[in-house]
Amino acid sequence: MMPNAPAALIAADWWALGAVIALSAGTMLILLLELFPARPGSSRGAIVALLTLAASAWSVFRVRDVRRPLFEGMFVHDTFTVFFTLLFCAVGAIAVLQSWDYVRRTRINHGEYYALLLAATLGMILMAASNDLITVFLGLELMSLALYILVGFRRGRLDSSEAALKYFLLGAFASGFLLYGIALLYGATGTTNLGRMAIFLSDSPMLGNPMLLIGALLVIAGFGFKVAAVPFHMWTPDAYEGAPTTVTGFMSAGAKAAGFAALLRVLLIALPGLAHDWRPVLSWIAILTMTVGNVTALLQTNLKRMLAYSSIAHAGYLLVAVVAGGTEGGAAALFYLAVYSLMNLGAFGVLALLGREQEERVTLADLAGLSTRQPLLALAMTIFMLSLGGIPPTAGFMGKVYVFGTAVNAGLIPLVIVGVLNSVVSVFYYLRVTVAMYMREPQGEPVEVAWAAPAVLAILATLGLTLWFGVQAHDLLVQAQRSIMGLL
Amino acid sequence: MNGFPWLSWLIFFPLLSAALIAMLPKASGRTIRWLATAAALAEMAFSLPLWWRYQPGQPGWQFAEQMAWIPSLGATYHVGVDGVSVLLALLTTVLTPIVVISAWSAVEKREREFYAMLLALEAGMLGTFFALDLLLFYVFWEAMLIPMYLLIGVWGGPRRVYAAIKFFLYTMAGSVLMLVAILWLYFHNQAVTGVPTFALDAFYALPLAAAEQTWLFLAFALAFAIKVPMFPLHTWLPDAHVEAPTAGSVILAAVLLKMGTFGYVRFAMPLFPSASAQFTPWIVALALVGILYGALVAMVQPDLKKLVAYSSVSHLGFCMLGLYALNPQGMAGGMMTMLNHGVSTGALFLLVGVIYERRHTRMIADFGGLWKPAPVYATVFLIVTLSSIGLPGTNGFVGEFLVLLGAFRTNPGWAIIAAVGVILSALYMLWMYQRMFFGPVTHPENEQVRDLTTRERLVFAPLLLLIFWMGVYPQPILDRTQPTLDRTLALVKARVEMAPVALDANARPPAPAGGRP
Amino acid sequence: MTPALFIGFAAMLVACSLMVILHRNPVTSALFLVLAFCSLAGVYLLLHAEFVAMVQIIVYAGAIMVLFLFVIMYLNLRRDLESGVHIAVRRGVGWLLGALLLAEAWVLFGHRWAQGPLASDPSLAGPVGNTQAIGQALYTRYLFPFEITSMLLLVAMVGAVVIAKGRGPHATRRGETPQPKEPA
Amino acid sequence: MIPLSWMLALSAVVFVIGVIGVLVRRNALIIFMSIELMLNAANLAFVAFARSLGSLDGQIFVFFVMTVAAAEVAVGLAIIVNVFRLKETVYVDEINLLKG
Amino acid sequence: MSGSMLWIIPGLPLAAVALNLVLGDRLGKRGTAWLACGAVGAAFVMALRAVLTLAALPPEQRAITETVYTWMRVGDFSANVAFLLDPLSSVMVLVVTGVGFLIHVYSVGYMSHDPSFRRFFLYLNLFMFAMLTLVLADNFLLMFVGWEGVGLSSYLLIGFWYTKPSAAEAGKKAFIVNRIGDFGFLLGMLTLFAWGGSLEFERLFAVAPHVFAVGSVAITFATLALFLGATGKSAQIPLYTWLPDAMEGPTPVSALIHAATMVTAGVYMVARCHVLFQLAPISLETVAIVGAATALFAATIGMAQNDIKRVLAYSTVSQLGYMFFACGVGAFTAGIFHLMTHAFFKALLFLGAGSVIHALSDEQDLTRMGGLASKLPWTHRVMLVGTIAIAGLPPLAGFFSKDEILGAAFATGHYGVWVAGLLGAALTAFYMTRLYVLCFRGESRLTHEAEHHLHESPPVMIAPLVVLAVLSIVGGWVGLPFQEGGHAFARWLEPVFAAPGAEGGAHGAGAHAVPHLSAGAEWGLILLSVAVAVAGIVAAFRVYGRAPIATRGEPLAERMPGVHRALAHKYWVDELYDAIIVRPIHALSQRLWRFWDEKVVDGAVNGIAHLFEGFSAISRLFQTGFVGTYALFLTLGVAALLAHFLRP
Repeated sequence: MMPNAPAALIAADWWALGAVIALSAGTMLILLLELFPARPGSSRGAIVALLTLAASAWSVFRVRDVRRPLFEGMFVHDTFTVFFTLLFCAVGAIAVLQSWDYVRRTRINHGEYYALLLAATLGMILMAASNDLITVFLGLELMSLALYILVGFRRGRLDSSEAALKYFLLGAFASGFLLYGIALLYGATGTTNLGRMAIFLSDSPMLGNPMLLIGALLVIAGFGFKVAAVPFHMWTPDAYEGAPTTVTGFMSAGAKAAGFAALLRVLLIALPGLAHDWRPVLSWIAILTMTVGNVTALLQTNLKRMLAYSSIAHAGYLLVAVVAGGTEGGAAALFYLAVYSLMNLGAFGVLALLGREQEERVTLADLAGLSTRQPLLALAMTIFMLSLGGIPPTAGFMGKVYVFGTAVNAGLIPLVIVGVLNSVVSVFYYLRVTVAMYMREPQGEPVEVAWAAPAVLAILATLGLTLWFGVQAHDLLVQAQRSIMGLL
Repeated sequence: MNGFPWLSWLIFFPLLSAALIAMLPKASGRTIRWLATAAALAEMAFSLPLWWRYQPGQPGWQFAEQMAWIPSLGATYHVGVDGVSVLLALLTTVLTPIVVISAWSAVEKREREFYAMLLALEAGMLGTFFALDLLLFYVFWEAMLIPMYLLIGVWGGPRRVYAAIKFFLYTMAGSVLMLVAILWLYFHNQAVTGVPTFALDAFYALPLAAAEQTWLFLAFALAFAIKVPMFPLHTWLPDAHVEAPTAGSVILAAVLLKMGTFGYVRFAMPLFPSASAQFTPWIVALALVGILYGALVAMVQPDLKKLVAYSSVSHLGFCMLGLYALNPQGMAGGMMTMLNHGVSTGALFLLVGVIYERRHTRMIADFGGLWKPAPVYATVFLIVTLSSIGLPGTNGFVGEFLVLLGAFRTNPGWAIIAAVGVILSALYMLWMYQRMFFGPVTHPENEQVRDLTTRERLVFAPLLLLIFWMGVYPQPILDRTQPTLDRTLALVKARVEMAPVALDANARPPAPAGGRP
Repeated sequence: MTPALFIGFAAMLVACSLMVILHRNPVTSALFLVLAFCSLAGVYLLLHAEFVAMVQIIVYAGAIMVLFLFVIMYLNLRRDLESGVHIAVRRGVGWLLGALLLAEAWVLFGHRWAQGPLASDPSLAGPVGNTQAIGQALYTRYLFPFEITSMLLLVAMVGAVVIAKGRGPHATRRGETPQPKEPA
Repeated sequence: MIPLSWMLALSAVVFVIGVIGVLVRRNALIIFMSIELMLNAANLAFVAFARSLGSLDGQIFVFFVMTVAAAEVAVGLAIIVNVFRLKETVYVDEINLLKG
Repeated sequence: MSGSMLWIIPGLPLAAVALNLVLGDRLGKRGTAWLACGAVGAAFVMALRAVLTLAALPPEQRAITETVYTWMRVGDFSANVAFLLDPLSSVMVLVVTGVGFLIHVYSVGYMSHDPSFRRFFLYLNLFMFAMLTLVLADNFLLMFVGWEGVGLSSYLLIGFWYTKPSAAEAGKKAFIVNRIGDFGFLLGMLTLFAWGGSLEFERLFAVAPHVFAVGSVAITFATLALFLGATGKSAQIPLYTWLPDAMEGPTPVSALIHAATMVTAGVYMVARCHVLFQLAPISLETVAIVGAATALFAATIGMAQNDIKRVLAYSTVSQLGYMFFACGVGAFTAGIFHLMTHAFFKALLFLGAGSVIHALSDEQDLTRMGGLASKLPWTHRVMLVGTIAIAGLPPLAGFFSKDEILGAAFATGHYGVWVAGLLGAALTAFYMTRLYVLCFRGESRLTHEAEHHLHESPPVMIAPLVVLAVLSIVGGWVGLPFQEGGHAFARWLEPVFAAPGAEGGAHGAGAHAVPHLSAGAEWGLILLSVAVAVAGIVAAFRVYGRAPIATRGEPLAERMPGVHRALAHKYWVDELYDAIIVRPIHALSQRLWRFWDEKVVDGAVNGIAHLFEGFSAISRLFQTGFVGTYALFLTLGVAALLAHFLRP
């Protein structure tokens, strides 16, 4: 086939590409600014990053309703993309706000930090927006590389570097599988474009083609690694624990969301035909993921690690929604992703505030008696924990209701029962945090709180939204439904 | 009937005042106490219309309010009361101020949070009673756990953390399955009627196959049975009661446990009539076991609070028995027993709290001969004790008798077994009373025990009043519950034919007085 | 004669790959990897993918492996001393697992093999792999991903610098000692 | 003419060898090399498919993969070097500060 | 008919209670005394007035019902707070208020030195309220209120001196045993309602013959259950054990509650339900047999007690037995008759004993008394009257009633019961004489300081004694035998006991159930019973009259030690109950709590928690921190996924 000339871009397309362009430009700008020495405490990187994120969000939001497949579907602008672009921009912005003071405190206040943050965001957006395995792969790699570095950003610290090493080695290993899977899919269908793949599969008699199946499985495994699904989850606790707290928050929310975005695109656009093949597989993975995540979290004393396992468990809940499939399942997944990102970022935001200078105070013991000295911070943390545990009136509850509801509707009762029982188990360790804060007296010198306006702003934002979506979830629900509609 | 949204106001006023108190800048304990008391009393005042303006005659929802909540799910903010919930709500609003006042001297640390929690808890409980939308109901039902959890965990006794977490997890473990059932109902209803809604009325009208009912019923019943608590799901109760601060124990016993029985009346029975009919023998069996078991175990408790806790197990067994007698007397009796238990056991916990404040022990063995130093206290305690063992003339009797009457008409055997519980209750209560108040003063510390203070007398006066009023002239209460219970009964009976029930256990010659309806 | 060539390259590829993972000395391993890449390039040629073959040689064998060797030298790693029970166990498990994977692949592909687009006789495929076509495609259809790769490389560059640059102003004289980890 | 199956078999074998390498070696660098082997196996598959499909996309993909690989190597080696600086080792089973 | 204002009769004592509570110590001893006695006295007057109104009516309509308000109404069930005055309840209400009043007056003197004088009268009035509610109730439920109310007040009064552990224990025992009885009462009520559809006496008795087949299971169960209640309240086998212990209470209490009024409630209830009992022959038989057995059994125990009050207590149990077997043989009139006379003389005896104890500064042991006749002349005289009266010598009250009962037993052919009754009569005469002799005859065996304080009781105590003595003498004359159509008392009660029987048909119930004997036979019986009584008295004199016990111990113990030990230990019944009921229940409860509840049930709950922690610990082991392990699991996962498709 002869390469045909690309269709010219109309104005809307430029707005649609605005995020990509802005983020790339922002990254480079920050790097360029690094050439000019700044005073140690400067936060120009943060400012530029914030502006970039705002700009990209705004430009995409302007054309939120148009649907444009660009570059032959290598970048598709639809409601789905818009939803995730906005989500990622929000996540990025919150992460920037949290980092603002944290990076100063921990002496990693280089412009590169923010540059990489933006690059990672760009990668996420690509994963969500691309309708072609090539760009999915590139976006994934872009995000991953940036994250590898961010995880190891406190290079003076062994735990940070070790985390980076593990994350990198396993990440590369996993992307090897992913790549091979893509290769097989390509071989089986003759294309890497999801849309064409679907078309091909829709009228091809041999869905049972082993290459197809293996390819699909390897791809699932590859994304499973990114979203930290059992048994591809084992990097998560170590990476989360070693990474700078703000980075942990960012990746726990963003990377997972991006992974699910890509997974949804692949499964719902390209491979709906194989549904009866990947449904059971995913159900088992979901059950394993929920159970292993929650059970392993029970005994954790380091909050970052505990939240890592909890994020694994939440991946499990999300997989339930994916298994439920269809618009409902997709919408539920989107809704839950948004909610999850908010509350998780919030929790990490609180953790990022704890401790003086370089020190990290993120164990249960460190939180002891927090409620007496910092009642409001403790209250915020409590609400995030309850939300993660799915207790009303918080967003987490609504998310669970919606996810499990769609699953019930899809007739996945056993899966749902496992899920709700898991959420009971999870409540145990979330409560342990409140126990520490409210019912224990601190041993040793009590933890200090490094108050900083931006971080507080971030916490307030996440807190407000967590509560608001818990009380009034309607708007977000509608958005999620509209977004998934754009996909199908 | 009246424009003003009483119920919403009742739900949100305590919430607001809780927020206010919590946000209060470092204020002295005095001001906080007074504020909390004022709020609670105001709340009680606001709740009075529920008594006056309620039309006893009609069974349907009253004071109903409805507005959109989550249109995309069809969930609405729909509240209202019927004869059952209105009384439980009043019980709540009446007890809260009492509890607040009683806590004045009991709570030293972090008073702001304490009173805020109490008021928030009140809001949660009222919401649970008022909600007519299952999602809304569930939200309140779960949200309620948080303040209670903190009350136990922060202001509780030595093993408070264990007790608090146990309470939370145990209750939640039961409720999540109910959530699944609710969701299933929701989608089933949507499939049948095409209307997405969580409205209770819609589900009442929803026809369900027997098999479906069985599972749904089990899910609901488990949640409520844990809350009641029914044997053998009761073990969270003693721990929670023993560790909770007095105020917590009172609310827990007086209102939270009623959530379970209320759930049966409001949801489990009318929603899944044939299933509940089918499971009647099991539930009654558990109720009977609970009655005897609770009584027997209570008898040997060395700790006052534990004793009262186990007696609760026994009393709530009576409630369940009455409800599942599935006839007017039984259900009315169950309802009365709920209220009685609320008043009497609440008072008992308050009394235990009083003596605990003075002596910092709850061990019966540490007391004895208390009548001499504290005659008033002893008298109040005696009256409450008598009401809790169901002496005629006190509230306890009315409930117990009606329960037994109803049970007997359904199946005499049940009533006979349950009546044994009546003997046992006298046994353990009076034994406890004797060991505490009679005989010589064995411990010198008890010589100087202070008698009830004026504040405490004010706390107990209304309770004693209720005890006698409900015992001597319960008709107004019965008149209010009657139509609602009849409707529930009708809903249950409507499709009971689908499954055999023990209703006709005693085939008796037609009584001239007409017998059962 | 192509099959003969193929078999030759394939055998060499497999052998070298095995040596990579078998040989004790990292340097040797690295060199074997270079060989492997070269033989792979040979296979590419057999598949009429000249451009890819060239790039394979230049980028992989040329750039990447040099980097590897450089690092190995820089860290002057002497030969691995891999022994001990758990190593052995891990070896066994590793190999078994590998075998398992192969077996599974074999079983899966064993039956109903050639299907879908692959049914078309490869020999009929038009002459692909001329560099010009690839170039055109890259700058037209694949323009977008191509641009993305630029970001990718930028990030990699920056990252490498950030992580590996000599003790920077901030990184130095700070507690190298790893934070004592809380007992889990 | 070489049947596609041979090619795929070859790529599968190389891929698995890479996997095994990752599993059995403890030297981070060698593990990394094994990963490179896996990527190359994938590339082989791509090219083979491209050949049999008579389409360019496969080879293009390979081109991108190589770019990615290069980037990965840069970052990866940097990380490894950094770890070596701190811990004086590249043996992954001497690096388990984070666990449990 | 509300003109009679029945509600005020129980209302007055209740008002007194309220006032007493409200005013508290502000009204001193004197005020308290006036309040309490005044209230009861007024109640007596009101009762008298009401009874006169009743008497004015023609016999057929002698029933005044008065509904105060609806207590509870649920579905087809409804119970009112309503009072009923008919000849039966009129007898009771007069006895209760009358005797009660006297005892109140007496107590003023008796308790004058007690610090908690006020509390005492508080309880006493509370009791009067409950008792009057019991006798005036027009339905079972209200009766049950009184029924448990008297139980409560007796609990309080027995445990009046609460610092004495024995007193508190006795109080509890009384309440619990009564509760067991109430259990029966409750079941009886439930059964009656389930079948009869109402708890109102009139309606229920009206429908009873129609809904219950004679001797049907339902009615038999109901009546037996009710009778269980009666045995509890009236201290019959098997539930009599609480009464002797109840003597821990102040003596007036024993007189009022445990002799004259409360304990007769059971008899009253049975009589009240005679319609039902007549529908259940088996139950009637049971009543008769249990009554007779108790009469004899208690009498024997009475012979060997040394505590003056315990002797009287057992005699009470025994006398109640007589009343029951009167009812059992269908002679309800006789039962009520004996109830009344017994109220007189037993109250007299108790109060007399009280006066003795009072005089001896709380000495109750007969072996440390003697020769008091001269020191306490009035007390001695009235006690003598009482003794004769209970021993059953004409023309004192006890004679007529007891004789009528025995006659009825004989006439209805219950010969076994009759013999037992006769024997019991002899024993009664014996132990009462023993008591009299040991107390008043012979030489003094008092301790010195007792001698020193010895004094006759004040007039406020003597006066009631005298009144009661007179009543014990003349009280029986309302029931002189040999009159056509029954004696005055019987005629008075006739509307109650005859009316339903007339229509009830089945059993030709009512007082007429007792066939009339020939005059000769009746004379014979009279002579026999008198002879028996005399024999008992003589025997007692022969045994105890002669030598002082101080020198040579209890004669009975010497003659037949085995028997004596058995009697002195009350046949070890308490020990038996303790062994087969109390202890097992306690052990069971302990086991339930310690093992079942804590280990099994709660163990399961915590077990689950620990199980999960175990899982957690295990799954953490996999998180080794080695990249190798992680990669391994990752690959394993992939392998597993592939394996998933290996199935053909």
